[in-house]
Amino acid sequence: MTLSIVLLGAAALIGIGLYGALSQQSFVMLMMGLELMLNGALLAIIGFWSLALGGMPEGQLLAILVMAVMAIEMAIGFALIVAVYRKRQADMTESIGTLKQ
Amino acid sequence: MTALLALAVLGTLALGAVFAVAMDGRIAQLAAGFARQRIETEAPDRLNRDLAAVWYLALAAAGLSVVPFAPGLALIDSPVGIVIWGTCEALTIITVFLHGWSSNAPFPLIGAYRYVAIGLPVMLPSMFVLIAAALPAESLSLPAIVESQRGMWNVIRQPLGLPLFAIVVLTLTLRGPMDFADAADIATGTSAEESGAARGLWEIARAAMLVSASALAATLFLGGPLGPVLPGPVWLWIKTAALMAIFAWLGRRVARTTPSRMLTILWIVLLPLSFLHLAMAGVFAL
Amino acid sequence: MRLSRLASRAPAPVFGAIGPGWQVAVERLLARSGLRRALTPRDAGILLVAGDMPGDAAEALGRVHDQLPHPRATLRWTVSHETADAVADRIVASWRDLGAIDEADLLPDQPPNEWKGVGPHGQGGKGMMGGTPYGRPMAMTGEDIRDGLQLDRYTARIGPFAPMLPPGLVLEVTLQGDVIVAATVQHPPFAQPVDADAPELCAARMLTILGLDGPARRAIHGRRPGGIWVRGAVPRGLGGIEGAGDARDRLAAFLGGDRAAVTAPDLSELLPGLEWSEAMLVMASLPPSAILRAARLPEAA
Amino acid sequence: MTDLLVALLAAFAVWTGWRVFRVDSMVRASFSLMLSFVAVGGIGVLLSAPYIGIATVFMMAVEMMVMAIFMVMFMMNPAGLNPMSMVHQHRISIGAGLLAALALGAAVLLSPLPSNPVLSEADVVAELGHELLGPSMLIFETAGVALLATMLGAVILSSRQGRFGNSDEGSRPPGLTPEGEPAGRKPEGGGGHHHHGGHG
Repeated sequence: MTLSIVLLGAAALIGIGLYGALSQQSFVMLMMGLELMLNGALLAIIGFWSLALGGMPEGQLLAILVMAVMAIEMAIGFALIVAVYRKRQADMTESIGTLKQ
Repeated sequence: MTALLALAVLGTLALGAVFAVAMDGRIAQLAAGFARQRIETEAPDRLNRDLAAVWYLALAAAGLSVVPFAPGLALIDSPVGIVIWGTCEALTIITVFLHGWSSNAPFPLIGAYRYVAIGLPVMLPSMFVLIAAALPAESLSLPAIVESQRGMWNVIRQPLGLPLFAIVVLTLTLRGPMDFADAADIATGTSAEESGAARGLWEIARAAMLVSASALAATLFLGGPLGPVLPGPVWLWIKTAALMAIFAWLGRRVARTTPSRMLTILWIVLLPLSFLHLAMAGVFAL
Repeated sequence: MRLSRLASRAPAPVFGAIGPGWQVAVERLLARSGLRRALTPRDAGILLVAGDMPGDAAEALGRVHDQLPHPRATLRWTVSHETADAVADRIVASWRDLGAIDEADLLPDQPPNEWKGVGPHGQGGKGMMGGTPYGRPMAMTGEDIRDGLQLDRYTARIGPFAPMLPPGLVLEVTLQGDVIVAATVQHPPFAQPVDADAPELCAARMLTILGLDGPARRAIHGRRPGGIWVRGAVPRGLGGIEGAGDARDRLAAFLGGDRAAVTAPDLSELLPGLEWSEAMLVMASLPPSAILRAARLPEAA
Repeated sequence: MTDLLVALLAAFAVWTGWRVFRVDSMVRASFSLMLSFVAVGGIGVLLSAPYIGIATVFMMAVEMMVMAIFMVMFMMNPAGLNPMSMVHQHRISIGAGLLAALALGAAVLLSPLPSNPVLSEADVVAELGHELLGPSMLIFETAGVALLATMLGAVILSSRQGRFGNSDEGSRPPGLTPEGEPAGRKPEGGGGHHHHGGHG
């Protein structure tokens, strides 16, 4: 029962995150969508680890890895935004139709 | 027992805050503030403006609730107590940012940005200091850290810990050399548009955070409730009050440099120093 | 009622609006015990108007007055034969009895523009950015002198009663984040007596910016200010001026009791490129007479 | 009791997640996302994963603070004084989001879920530590190296200083002969400032 609730919440978070990642024009908002999807994944991992895997230590490891992925995504994402903005003063997806220099 | 501990946390916070305000000689000033009007700014972020001080106070309470008042007795006896405190630190930075952001005025906003720029790098030494204190105990739980200091206090075997943590405390409580949020050159920064009770509440929250952070410093470095003859809570109170007095004195006496220079100092000097501290603590623990 | 009795014992929070020739008197007055210098009008209960305000400062004075929270009182100190003791007594008496005095607003409490949008989204500009939404100009991107990221510039007029600037000085500054990218003097500071350059007062101004209120007070009273890492906190090379060293040298001179003879350059050359706090430290490190001469440079040219 | 709390926190996480894309103020958007993570962290604590839960809150607090700063830096109208809606392919996105949520939800409801809860007396924090520095040390260390590479990459990408001068001025290498053509590939259209690209 608890597991179903947790997983339904995770499904909704992933759905909202997907919507955000696809619909937002601004890079920063787009990254928020990605973060939200990872949030859903994290919730699902915690749920499975705690309620279906009997507390397998690897489950917690996976959650830690998801957090590392989030940190990497943020850092590289913002660095790319700064680099693109510096080059073209653009902070929206439409403004970079091409990645040529 | 839980009710008693909750009462101890709240009582310590309240009495400690009064002590902190009294050390600054501002009790009457605070009382005067509460009688005055609170001014609204134009188009504020009202929710955050109203709640920033409350969150600050709540974070101080949450931080204090992981501190053991007697050996093995904490309100939140979590196996990851020290991580909870770290979380309170991070959320404090957000709270101060929101305090400056929400009044929708230039000086508070500058204060808010400055504080974030200083506060996030301060997090790094803070984390190393916290981890170093957890090393001899081989546990992230604060009662275990207290137990590990029965033979020798951490302040002796980790001499850099308390000075580094003092910087964290001054940052969290917006005091003296680390008060980049409410500085004089930006007309008291994040508080520049606050008047009346809201300003008073912010003062109280700062004082409460000083209690909380000093109690944590006492637990991490001075053995918390450990001590002869007197009961545990009394020792904790004595040590907390002593540290509060030291931090308040430093806040009044040490000059505040410019934010960019402090940023350089934080990254170039304090971060490597805290690495060294952690490495030394690790070698000692082995 | 106990609370109000406790409150009346608090030092009276005074925001000083300083007119021509009164800087020394007010700075010495507000360092007395029983009075407290408020760094923002929001924190003050008493507005002290010292000296005869020129006509062009009247509107700004009205705005400062209206920024004080209720209850509030205005005291004028315009005759030089009234001693500081007498004024201090008047301030404390008004502070004790503030509830009975409370003053109404001087200016109409209306926003400069109506909160009503123009464009399709309620904004004033093109698309979703820029323009003047609700009549408030939005910050727009512009050249950045420090890191080349063309981010928003914010222009504001600061003065004439800003507590961190010399009284009377109105600066129009353009900020990018914390960095001043342009500064122009809109109004030079009020002329002050030679005493305003006294080293202990100059030192106190710098100590206040350095966050050392207690030492600043002690410096004004002519005592040793104390404080840890005072000179070291001022970065080397900040606000360096030919023949007058940098801000740290000048602070050392002030603390040593020497008057610094400074010929400051035009403020619109001195300030850009500095962060706001650095700029305020540099301003505090200049004696008021030097700032006045520097502010009058563009007029003379 | 735990069920109810978990359900409330999950609902809060979803609601704040949704608010991220509905509020006009960028700062509120970032901190709604943070609240969503805080709720997930709370669920972690309730489901006996205290370290993961609290660490999530800690990490996300710092991350969202940085996010908020970037939001204010790069977004027009960060305080939400203008209504904000910057979307493209809106219908498709709504469809895709709904489809994903419904498909995952259906999968949850239709598949038999195993039930093997973590033992209440297990010392999960110590287990995690032993796992990280024991059997899975290689994975953990790889994550550490990846983070280090990220730090270097982020600094290089966002730095203004290129190898041969400022990156926004082209950063072209010097010629092989004095005053000669720059070595290497020639950028099309040259370096220098492009004009303001967009902001719809």
